[in-house]
Amino acid sequence: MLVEINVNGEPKSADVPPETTLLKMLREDLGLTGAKLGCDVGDCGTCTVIVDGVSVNSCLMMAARANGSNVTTIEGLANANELHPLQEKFEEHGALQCGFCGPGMLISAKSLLDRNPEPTVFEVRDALAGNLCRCTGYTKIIEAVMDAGREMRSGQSGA
Amino acid sequence: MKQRGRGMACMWYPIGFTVAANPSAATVKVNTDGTATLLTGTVETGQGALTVLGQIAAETLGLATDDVHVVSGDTDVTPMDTGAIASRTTYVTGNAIVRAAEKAREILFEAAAPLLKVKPDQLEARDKRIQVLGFPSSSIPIAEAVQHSEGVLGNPAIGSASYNPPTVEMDPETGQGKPFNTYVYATQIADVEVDDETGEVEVLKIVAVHDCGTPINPMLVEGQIQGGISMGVGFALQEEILFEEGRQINPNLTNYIMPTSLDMPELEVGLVDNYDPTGPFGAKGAGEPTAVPTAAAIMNAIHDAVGVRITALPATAERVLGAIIEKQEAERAAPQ
Amino acid sequence: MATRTKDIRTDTEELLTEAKAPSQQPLTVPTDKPVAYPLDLPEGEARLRTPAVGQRASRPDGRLHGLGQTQYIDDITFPHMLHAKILRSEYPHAKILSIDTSEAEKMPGVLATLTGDEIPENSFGPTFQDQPVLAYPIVRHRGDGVAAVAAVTEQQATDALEKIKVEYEPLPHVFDPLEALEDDSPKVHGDTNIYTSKTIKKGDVEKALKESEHVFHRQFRTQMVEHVPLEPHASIASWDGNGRVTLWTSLGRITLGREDLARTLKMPQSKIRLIGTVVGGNFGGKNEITNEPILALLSKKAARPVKSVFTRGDEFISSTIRHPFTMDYTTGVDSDGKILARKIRLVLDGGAYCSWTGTTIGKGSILAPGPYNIDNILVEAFAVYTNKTTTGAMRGFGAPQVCFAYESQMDDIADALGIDPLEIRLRNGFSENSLSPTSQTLQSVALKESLTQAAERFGWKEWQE
Amino acid sequence: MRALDYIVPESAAAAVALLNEHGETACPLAGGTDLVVDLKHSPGNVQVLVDVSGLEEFHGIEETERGLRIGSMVTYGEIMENPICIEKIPEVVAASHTVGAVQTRNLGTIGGNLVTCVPSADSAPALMVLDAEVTVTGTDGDRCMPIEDFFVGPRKTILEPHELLADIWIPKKMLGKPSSFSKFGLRKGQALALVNVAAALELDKGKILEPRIALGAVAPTPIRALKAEAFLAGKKPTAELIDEAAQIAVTETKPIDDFRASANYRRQLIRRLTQRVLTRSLEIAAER
Repeated sequence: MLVEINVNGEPKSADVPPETTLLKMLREDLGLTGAKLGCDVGDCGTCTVIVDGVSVNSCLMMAARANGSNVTTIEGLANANELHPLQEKFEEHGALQCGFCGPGMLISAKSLLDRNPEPTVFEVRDALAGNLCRCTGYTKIIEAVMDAGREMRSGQSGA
Repeated sequence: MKQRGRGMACMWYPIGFTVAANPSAATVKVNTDGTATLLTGTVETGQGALTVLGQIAAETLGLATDDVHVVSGDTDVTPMDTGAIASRTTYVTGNAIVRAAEKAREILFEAAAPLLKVKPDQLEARDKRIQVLGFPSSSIPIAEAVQHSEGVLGNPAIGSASYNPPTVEMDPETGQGKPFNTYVYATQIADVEVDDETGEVEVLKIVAVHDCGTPINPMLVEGQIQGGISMGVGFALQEEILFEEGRQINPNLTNYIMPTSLDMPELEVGLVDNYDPTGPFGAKGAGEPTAVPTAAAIMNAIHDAVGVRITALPATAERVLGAIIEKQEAERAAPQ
Repeated sequence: MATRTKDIRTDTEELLTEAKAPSQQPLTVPTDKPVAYPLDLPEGEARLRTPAVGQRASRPDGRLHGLGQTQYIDDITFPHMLHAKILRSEYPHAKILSIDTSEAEKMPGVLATLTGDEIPENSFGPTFQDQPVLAYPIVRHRGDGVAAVAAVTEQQATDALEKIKVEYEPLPHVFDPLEALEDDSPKVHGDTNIYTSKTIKKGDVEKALKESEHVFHRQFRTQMVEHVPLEPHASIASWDGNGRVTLWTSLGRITLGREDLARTLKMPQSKIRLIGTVVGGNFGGKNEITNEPILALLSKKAARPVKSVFTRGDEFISSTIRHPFTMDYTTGVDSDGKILARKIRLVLDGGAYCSWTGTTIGKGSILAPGPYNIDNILVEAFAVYTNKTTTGAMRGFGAPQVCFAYESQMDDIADALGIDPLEIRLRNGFSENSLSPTSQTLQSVALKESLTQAAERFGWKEWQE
Repeated sequence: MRALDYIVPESAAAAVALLNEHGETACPLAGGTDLVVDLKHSPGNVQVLVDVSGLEEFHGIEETERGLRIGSMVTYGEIMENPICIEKIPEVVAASHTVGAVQTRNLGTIGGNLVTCVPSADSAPALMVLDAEVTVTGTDGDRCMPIEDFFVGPRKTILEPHELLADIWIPKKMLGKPSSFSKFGLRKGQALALVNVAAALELDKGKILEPRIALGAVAPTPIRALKAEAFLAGKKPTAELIDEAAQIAVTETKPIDDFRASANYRRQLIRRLTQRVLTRSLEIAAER
């Protein structure tokens, strides 16, 4: 079946079997391999993308259900000229180690900061609880999200 | 009622394999613009090994980290390495890199010595220059030394070397011997809260102070420690593969309970000031030991909080409550 | 009987029907946006400074992780690439009487199958080569692979697994490591389940225990733990026309991986190339070959690149996990809490195969007395086979297990004698030139510095008051 | 995943007709957080997915004369951010917050959670103490029932194959009632409930009025602790009374032994958690 979605601001479509998940469509049909398959049942969060403003496990969402939606993947965070503040801060803090959880983690963090620009540490922990990480103990990831939030707020007030 | 408790645990841990040879080899090439390429057979598995190894090569050559490009993980291209195992990369591969980079540097010293009118052993590589020891004003850029060596003398600056930690076989009867060349040490202290009605343990904070010799990159060492502690917390409280007739019954991340961001305590990390003369620039290693003392510290904190000694891991809430009830019953049964 | 080699399909009709398979998709990110992102490092970045050592330099791979540009194995595809799946044992211990893959081979999209008897040298392992690539004719735990299928899509491969018929004759099994020590227990390999042991002996432990004012005894046990790398084990195998095979693999040690592959495939090392991509988490679990020889052989049969990514379930049941320890600790001390003797017995549950048990029992035994000056030590350690998941290398090689025991007992002793836990560790702890349990003179020892700094940061003294 | 047909009906009536037409081979798709996992690992004989997640009729949260209506396809994420829910049914919001993680709460719907009907469904006890009712729509039209009657057994509801859960109603008089929810899982993030408990009550001249206690993961379906409720009604609250009520609640449950916990431990949790939600509800009532 034909599925049309708007990915990172660009209209995309693919003719996929009806049983295709959004994750499979993104990775195999649209070549966007940033979102990962880590458990295939919604436990690990490596497949996290934003659909119509909210973060979801793309391994649990059927591609057909996303038809007509706006989807943001990790590939849509930076532009040709600059990194997203979260990407900048994750890099600066050495927040990621093996990096496999990274795309999902960053998308969850973006989704949080989009809704709550000034989160508490607990709110950050709560927002990232669906993204498992085995390397970092989450510490530097949480610091990087807090720091990116500060930077985004100061950027806005300065504008 | 929630009961607070504190517990500590210390540990020691070796670097490299037990007696068995575990060599690494490395090749360092200096380019004519003063940048360099490092070839290593190890693989980046997330710990930041390639960053640290690049820093070691850069330090030996007097360059910045970014000046060294690290090529790894291809048996057609890169030299022998025992691999990302046994907390050995910084120490063993790092020592091989120091030796390889020194060979390349020696070629540059030979080329620069006549230009600076000194002997090669009077030179050092610092701040991207080859300079006379103690006379920074008497120096040439590394790039110039490479160009001269390669373009005029026909001697490209390249070095290959290997390292294997020296050990002594253990006696088969008594185990006496020298199985490792060096060890690291650490202490972790846990602050916990135990709900004595449900047995639930919440780890509030862990202070971890580790020795890794010289931290080549303190930020990455902190990352190792924080990550190791999260594995330790899971080992202590939650994680267990369960079997029924030899079949795993929880082989998934729904029922195999590893820590999420909400389950991790606040962490405070400290590094001991230490220098191991046998390691690259005094460094030892940091990977595995970070996960070693966490469970023990948490069990001691549980004991401090509610007076029960947990003897089998993980200390699930059910197991902790069982121990609390057993203790209460024993106290009741005991003559006053 | 086992399967026969399948003919390579070359007819164009077959190839055309597969034209819509995922393998036809382009390799890299074909977004309309430029894939080149901001390239400069921020001014003052530690990576640009000298001296290099000691800098909090950012990782070159960190930016790529954040951009989603790091290529892990599953992010790589090749034209005509197939997907492999592995059928696992139905029994914890059994003899395979027959494997029939003929129905599976007729399934849509299936291009090759493989069983254990087709593997040139069907054994591997870092210490003993006791582990089969695909079990044949004995399965020793439920994670043992018994057959593999390569098909155009993953689903086709999964569906084909269900058509493989395996006849088993169940054998007696043993799960508990202490039972496995008994003479009359079922044997996993050979005629004893004890496959490696270690002794550390110093001074006279029995005499010193008798002379100790206080003797403490306790048994401690630990559980089986999985590494949980977020990236499951993954590899791709592909051959070229010169008979050379390349493997892209999530293995953490490629040089020795190539040796193992050359051995199992009976091929010269010069004909094998291993490319280690960024590994999405290792922790010891990706330190030996798993499905690489299977993929190499399937790829050879099918004449196509073959990829396999473990499911999360495969990751748990067929990759290695942490050794459970049963630890008996007897420690004699004087009234000041000075340790006079420590006697330790360790039993390691090895699971079905040896894997990295050699290193685990070595480190576990040497470290077991703890970082303390003790003149009289006896450590006896045994590793036993059971019909459970294979235990192998995992962050700490036995050290977290023994540390749990020796540090719990240190607090028991401190508690009984009314000594502060910090104090008893400082009294007994290693310092420069201390002798280890193997009588090695220790250097660059920073144990007490770590204790005092940690206590200070924590506010230990304030809390004790 | 095996091959499937995927149909997006234009109305609830069309969805019902499709389900009726395909019978047992069709399955309605809501958030998919449970169903898609099942389709990957144990698809059974499902051949047609009927995507009801976007149907207008099943969306919306609104307060009317009858009470508060929550469409079955409302996600947990929507409940958590809805001002009416936050004000009027805070314990349902609290229970929603304990479901999975952000991503699953953004996909998972309250109706889907009830229809999946696992004994540990987090929303069920919180809804049950508020006397929630559900509307079911099918080929024969709509029917309405107390939420307790909706659950039949583990993973089994009263729904016929052609029926769909349309909405959930909380009666007006139960809105803003002093109540509390508590869940005990094996960890803090993404926890599955070993036990979850909700309580609601009021104080009238110092005496407990209309107490409600509901428990999840302790029996084949979420249950009300009716004996404990009857025991509390009309009595002056004391710590001893609350503990006795909690112990009565324990006798009304049938917890299982499994790899997550023993039945005995679950009984200990039921007692403690019931005590805690009752105590907390009383505190809220006393503050009024």
